[in-house]
Amino acid sequence: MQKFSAFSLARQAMGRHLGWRPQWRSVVPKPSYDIIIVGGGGHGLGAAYYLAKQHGLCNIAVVERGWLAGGNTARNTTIIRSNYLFEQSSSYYEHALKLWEGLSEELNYNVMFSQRGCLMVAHTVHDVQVFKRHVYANRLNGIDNEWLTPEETKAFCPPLNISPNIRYPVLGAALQRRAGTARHDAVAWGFARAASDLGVDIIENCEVTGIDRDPSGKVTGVQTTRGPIRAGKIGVSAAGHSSVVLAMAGIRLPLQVNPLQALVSEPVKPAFPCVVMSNTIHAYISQSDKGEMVIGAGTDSYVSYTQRGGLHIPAHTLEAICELVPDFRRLRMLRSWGGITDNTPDRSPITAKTSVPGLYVNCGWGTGGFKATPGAANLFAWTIARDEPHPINAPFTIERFRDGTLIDEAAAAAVAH
Amino acid sequence: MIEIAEGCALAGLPPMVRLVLQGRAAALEAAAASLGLEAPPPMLRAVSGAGGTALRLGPFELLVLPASEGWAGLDAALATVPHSLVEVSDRNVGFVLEGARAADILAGLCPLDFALSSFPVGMVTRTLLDKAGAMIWRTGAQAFHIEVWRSFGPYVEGQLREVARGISFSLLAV
Amino acid sequence: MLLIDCPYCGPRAEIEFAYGGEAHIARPAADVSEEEWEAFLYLRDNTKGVLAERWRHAHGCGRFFNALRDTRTDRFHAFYEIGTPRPDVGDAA
Amino acid sequence: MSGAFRLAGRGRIDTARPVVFRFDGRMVRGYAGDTVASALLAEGRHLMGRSFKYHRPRGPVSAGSDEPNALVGVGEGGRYTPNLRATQVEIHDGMVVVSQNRAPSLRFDIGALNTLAAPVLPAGFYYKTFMWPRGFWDKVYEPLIRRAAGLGRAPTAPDPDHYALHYAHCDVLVAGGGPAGLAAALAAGQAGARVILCDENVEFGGSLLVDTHSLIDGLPGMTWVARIVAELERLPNVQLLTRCSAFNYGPHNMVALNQRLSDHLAAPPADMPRERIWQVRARDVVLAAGALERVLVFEGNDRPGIMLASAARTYLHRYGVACGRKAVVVTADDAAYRVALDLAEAGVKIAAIADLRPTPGGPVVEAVQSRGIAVLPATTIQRAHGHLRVTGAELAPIGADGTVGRGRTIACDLVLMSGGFTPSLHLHSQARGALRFDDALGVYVPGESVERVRSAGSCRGIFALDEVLRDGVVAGLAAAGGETGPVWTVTRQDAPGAGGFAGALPRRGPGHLALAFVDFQNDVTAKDVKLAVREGFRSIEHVKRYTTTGMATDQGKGSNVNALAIVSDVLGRTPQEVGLTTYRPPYTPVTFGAFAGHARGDQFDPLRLPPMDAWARAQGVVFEDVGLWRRARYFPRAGEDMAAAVARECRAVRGAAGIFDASTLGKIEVVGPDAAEFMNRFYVNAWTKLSIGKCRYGLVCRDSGFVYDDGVVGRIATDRFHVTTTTGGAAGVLNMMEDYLQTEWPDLDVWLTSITEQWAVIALQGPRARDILAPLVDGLDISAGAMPHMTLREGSIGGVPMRLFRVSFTGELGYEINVPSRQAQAVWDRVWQAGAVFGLMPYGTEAMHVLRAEKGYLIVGQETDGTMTPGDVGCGWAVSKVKPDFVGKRALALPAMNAPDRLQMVGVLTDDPQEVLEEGMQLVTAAETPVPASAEGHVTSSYFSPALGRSIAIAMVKGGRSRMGAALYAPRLEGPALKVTLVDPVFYDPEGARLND
Repeated sequence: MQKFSAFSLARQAMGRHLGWRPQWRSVVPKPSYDIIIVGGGGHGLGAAYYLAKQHGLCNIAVVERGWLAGGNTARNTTIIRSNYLFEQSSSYYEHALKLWEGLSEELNYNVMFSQRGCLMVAHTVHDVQVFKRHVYANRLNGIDNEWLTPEETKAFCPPLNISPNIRYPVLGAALQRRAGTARHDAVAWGFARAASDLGVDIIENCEVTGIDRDPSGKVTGVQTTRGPIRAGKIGVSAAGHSSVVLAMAGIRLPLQVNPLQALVSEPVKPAFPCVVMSNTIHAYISQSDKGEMVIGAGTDSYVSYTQRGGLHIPAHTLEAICELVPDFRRLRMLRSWGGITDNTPDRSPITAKTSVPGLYVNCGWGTGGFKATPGAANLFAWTIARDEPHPINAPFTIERFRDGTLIDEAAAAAVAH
Repeated sequence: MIEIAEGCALAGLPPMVRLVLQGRAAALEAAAASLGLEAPPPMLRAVSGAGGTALRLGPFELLVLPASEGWAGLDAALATVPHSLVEVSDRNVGFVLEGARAADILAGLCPLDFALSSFPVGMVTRTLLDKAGAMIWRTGAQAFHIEVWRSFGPYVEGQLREVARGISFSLLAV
Repeated sequence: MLLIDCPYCGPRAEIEFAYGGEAHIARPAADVSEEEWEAFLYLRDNTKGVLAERWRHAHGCGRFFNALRDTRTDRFHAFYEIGTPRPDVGDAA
Repeated sequence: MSGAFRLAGRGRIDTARPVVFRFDGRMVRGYAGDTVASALLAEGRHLMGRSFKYHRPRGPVSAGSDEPNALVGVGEGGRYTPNLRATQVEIHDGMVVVSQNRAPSLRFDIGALNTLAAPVLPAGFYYKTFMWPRGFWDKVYEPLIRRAAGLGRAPTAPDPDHYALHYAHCDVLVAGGGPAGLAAALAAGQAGARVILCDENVEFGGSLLVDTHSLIDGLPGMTWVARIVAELERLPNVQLLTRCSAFNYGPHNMVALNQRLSDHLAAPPADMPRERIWQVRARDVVLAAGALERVLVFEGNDRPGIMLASAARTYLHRYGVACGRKAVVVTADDAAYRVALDLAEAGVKIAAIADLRPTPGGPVVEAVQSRGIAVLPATTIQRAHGHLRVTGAELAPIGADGTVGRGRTIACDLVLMSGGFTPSLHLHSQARGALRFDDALGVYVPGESVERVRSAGSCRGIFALDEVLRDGVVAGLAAAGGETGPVWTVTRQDAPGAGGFAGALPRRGPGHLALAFVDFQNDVTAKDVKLAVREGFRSIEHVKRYTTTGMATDQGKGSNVNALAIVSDVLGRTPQEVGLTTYRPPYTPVTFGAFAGHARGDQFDPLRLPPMDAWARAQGVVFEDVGLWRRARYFPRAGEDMAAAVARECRAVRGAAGIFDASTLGKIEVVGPDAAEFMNRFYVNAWTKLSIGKCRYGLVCRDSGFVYDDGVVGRIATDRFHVTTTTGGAAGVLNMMEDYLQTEWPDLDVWLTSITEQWAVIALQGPRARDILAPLVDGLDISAGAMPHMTLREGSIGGVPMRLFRVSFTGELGYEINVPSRQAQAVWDRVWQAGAVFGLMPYGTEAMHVLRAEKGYLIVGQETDGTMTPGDVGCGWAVSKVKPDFVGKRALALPAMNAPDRLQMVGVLTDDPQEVLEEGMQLVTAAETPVPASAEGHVTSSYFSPALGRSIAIAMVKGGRSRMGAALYAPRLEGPALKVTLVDPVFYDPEGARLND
């Protein structure tokens, strides 16, 4: 692997940058692999990397129907945090956050993980109760999270409007200082480059059309638009297309896909120092390295694979942004887009074995998959390599919907009185 | 009436008796008869008879505005038919919006097509006025009877005024 | 914003409606197996293609109804009342 | 005439109306109708901005919304707006304009040093460095990168303007008011369709605004436009919108337009919205978006003074501005020849026309040659000279084998380039229309779409004016369902340009140090694109992301096709194989505030006020938001803080009586012969045996088995129940009831009506409640014997109809007086007056919470979090064991739902009675618990109880009910953990004697 550094950049500059080689090998699929990962997003590429790096399993292919990281990896708002309420969730996301903290060095690829801090703003007495519970629960779990008064909130993020006379005044905020953002593409490319270097074959424009199984039911390979490929194990990390792929093995999942939209403003000079989330008024905002305000909108209500939704959804988000940060009212939407989120009924993911031997699935990340990327990849690799889950992802089974052991983060934040 | 835009006035409606009648066809027919109507109004239409006005808001639902304070006659007419009759006189507050720009103002808050050909006089429906559920009943080419739940009244009035404020600054001919 | 043709009120903007998820999922009796209960409550086809789904005209007539929509294009192919069978529209895109 | 480069008698500006504005502090004179760019160009000034990465000096390359370079900040204070295109900003008196992304000044920008470092800053350099030493990224590198990035500064004051929204409906929406759009709109309008025609420009006409050559029906272009616009204005079924961009094509033909109303006015009327978003639902859409001229990619192509040929033509004919004195034209298309002729006729010297094509020919070429202008076939531009302004162009011959020979430099102050025209496919692509590569034209054109949309004119690759007009009519008729449309005759039109060029121009030598820009604003060069491909980024989407080409504020309008051509060239694949990146809305940037529209300030969300809100406000109440409702939280007296006020309110309720506005509770009337059966199926409780006039606490689960809502239910009649829900759960419960009723149990004869706002609820609670109320109710015996706890009576109070519930959420003797909302305040006043002698006090939600916690009553949403069963919260008793089914029954039978270590609701007492736990605190087994640790449970409610004179708390604890008396610890954020003891959650009057008093 060509080492990336300021030195190598300078040396290549003298060679007019003609010496750079492809960051990952372009390959023709082999007839057979030990493991096939379906889905070349951050999670899938990362799983391949960790299988090779930590489990010594290098005879692996990652197959991707389009271009690498062209799905939700390319379409999210890059927020990274681990301050989830339930211990199972926060352990999972904290596992990811710790990996994020060393990822650039690990991959020799600057993923621009920026620990700018994430404020979860409270607007009601109920919000305060819920977020304080988060603070206490996270602290017990060894995860940083602290409570800020409105004035402290304003000091941490000066553009916020904390006037007590607005429709939803800011009553305080929970702050996770280690939270932040990263460059989404870089994560996937970094994993792809490092995995490729360890011998993983990365195959783009290769859509899985069938899953082959032997008479005992065990998987034996996949059919693809580039021909059949044999494999002893198949790990599906296909995000919005998880249901489609798993259906090929006769498995129905507790999933519903919804469009999720996001947008950026035109770039401006640094004006917003952290990530701010408001669940009550549905606003999520941070500023990218380029200077764009990156804003997450809500999900459209219906099942759709179109990667677009209604304009009223981002419009509603911008109403909230304009109230929370009134100085930004004259900023302009530059670009908006939609992704396909795969949502479970309890809004927690599945990283698990399936009922089909040799078939594993990592899905159901809904609107929160990016932050988990290295953690999910790492634990999915463990699950595939050992044919059993790591203790951290052990609760995130498919079976929890049968036995009722849900991990319901969404309901935990619900409002009622 | 308060003029909220040039040629457009808004006023709150006085209290009135409002009844929600729900039931299958027989109940709606019995109610219609007691109001002096030949039949229940078709979907999304309001029809008045001697006993009051029936507004067909759903396939199994009428909003009844009796002509008089009491509704014993209606009760009696429905006695043998399964139904639900519930008084909601105070649940709603009503507005009347009138004038050349009335439809344009509503179109600032509501995704319905208020062209007379699409939303004729006598049509009534529940819909949204921005973030508030509302019932809109066209009582004239340039007149609308609007109802919202009581607590949404100030909000809806505020939104109508806000839209009216800017409505004259462009042509909205179509 | 989708345009949804309520069988009772005609075409209306999506914001008047509440989504109701996949249609034709019958609620089983309380003595079914855990597997059947899980299937009813949580497992979904999540169809990429023509999906039968439920909508409620929440800010309109209030009625639930079914629709066939192609989730690849968001194009609707049919609207029909609850309790009536799914119309056959093939796998039209 | 002001401006040395202004040409008298030309342009569509109003020279009778001079306008003065400021640019970077300096006064600039222009005329009404000028843009910032045209006014500055009239002064001979091209330098207007700095690029994103290298801070290169830049001038306008276009004259419209596709401008990547000339971005400026406009306005002051709350009206300051960054990143506006100088080519679109209409000037008015007093306007303040500043250049961006430069320090200290536009002419001398220290950031331009980045250009020197360009060799080590290729595409994606930041992925490869800034990783050492670890920790420097956050603190050193990233802040530096961020400061260098961004364009204009962000606004720092709230925007005083307001914005509007309008929903519109039409048969035919025509997007684009050039010749094709005008023709389509007229054809559709005359066919009787409801038509909306919009155009982003100040006036209709499109390319005809600058075409002074062609004649339509013998009329010059603009005369024809005026005639057509007048005809359209006469049609009552046609809506015309200028300064209005179609920017978003949503599902089912919902197209959003952004209309700019006030920015061009020096003193707009106070009530005029700045912008209005039109949400147009169109049965059919005609896209007449036109085509954009392509830039050419050569060394130094970004120097100020280098622009699109069509832009120079626009500045000449719309603004009467010559963009230079001496121009060199570089083209691969015939259109630039007409521009050269127009400029020459206006007195601009055309030094040479370099044509990339080997054998340019045709009437317009001959016309140029006959004017004595040098036409150099098979000639490229090797590089442009100059720094803050182009000073010369090195033109070089292209040999038959494609190699470039030695060239010569021609001095000039203007270089015009034309790579041919790219159809604007943005809206078609947003409509999920397929794109098809047209080999003959060398560009993508629209294919099929699932929407009812058709393109007309140059946006689908039709360029000859007569064909464009015919195409517009055909599209308009097809959209409107019309049969015959207008016919026009075009004379003197130029033949559509043949040729065109995409990609990097041929050059002599490798040009390793040459900077030839593909994406101007983001400083992406041809080399960057090639580097990306070399590094394995073979998908066009990867190239876009790795190099950031096409991601600037012009969204690649000028750059995408060139990037595509370079990638296709390097990979040896056809453009069709490479494909295009996705077009993402909006077409041009749209103001956040415009999306927010009317939802602003107090009107952002409905504020629902309960019936006694005004009374409470007069008492100096402190409110809290609960959902959309504003509720009274507590009523402080002078000098009281919340704790003191709440303690006083609680003591009043326990000692005398309190009055509380409980109207926000959800209420549903369940009526019909099958009402009881419905209740049985929906609630976990049994209802059949509840007799008329009795009440029962009801609990709702979802079919997942988890508690969803609760409330008291009263039976008014055999077939009529008065159901209450929580405030926040009202809408959800009704929706869930309708869901089961309509889709699972449609056979039941029962109907649901929301009566939340029909009935106001006055809660009167406390030992003196009956004493206060008894004299007020009309002929109703409310004595303990006649009306015991959990009963209801219909009657009247002072003549006002009433449903009186004897229920209690405080543990005291209590009533909830339901009266019609409109008369609630009058009833409240009577109760208030009657209560004065008994010490009646108003109380708010905070005291209500304390009082109910003293009694161990749960609040759904506080004790429960969506994962609690009835048993978990101590309500297992409510769940019917005999009903064959109810919502939640099957799930409640799952083993996990009955596990002994589930979280269970318990009471918690601190060792120190004065110590009040914080809600949300976690509970653990040891005083010193190293993290990370698992919790045994958590505190859900915690208060100081005035009745008990000590703190109390409710918690959810694993297996809590079997751990009564056990000690646990609540770790604090600072300091040692607090020891607590688990107790029964009913702290006060456990026998319920006071309730039944």
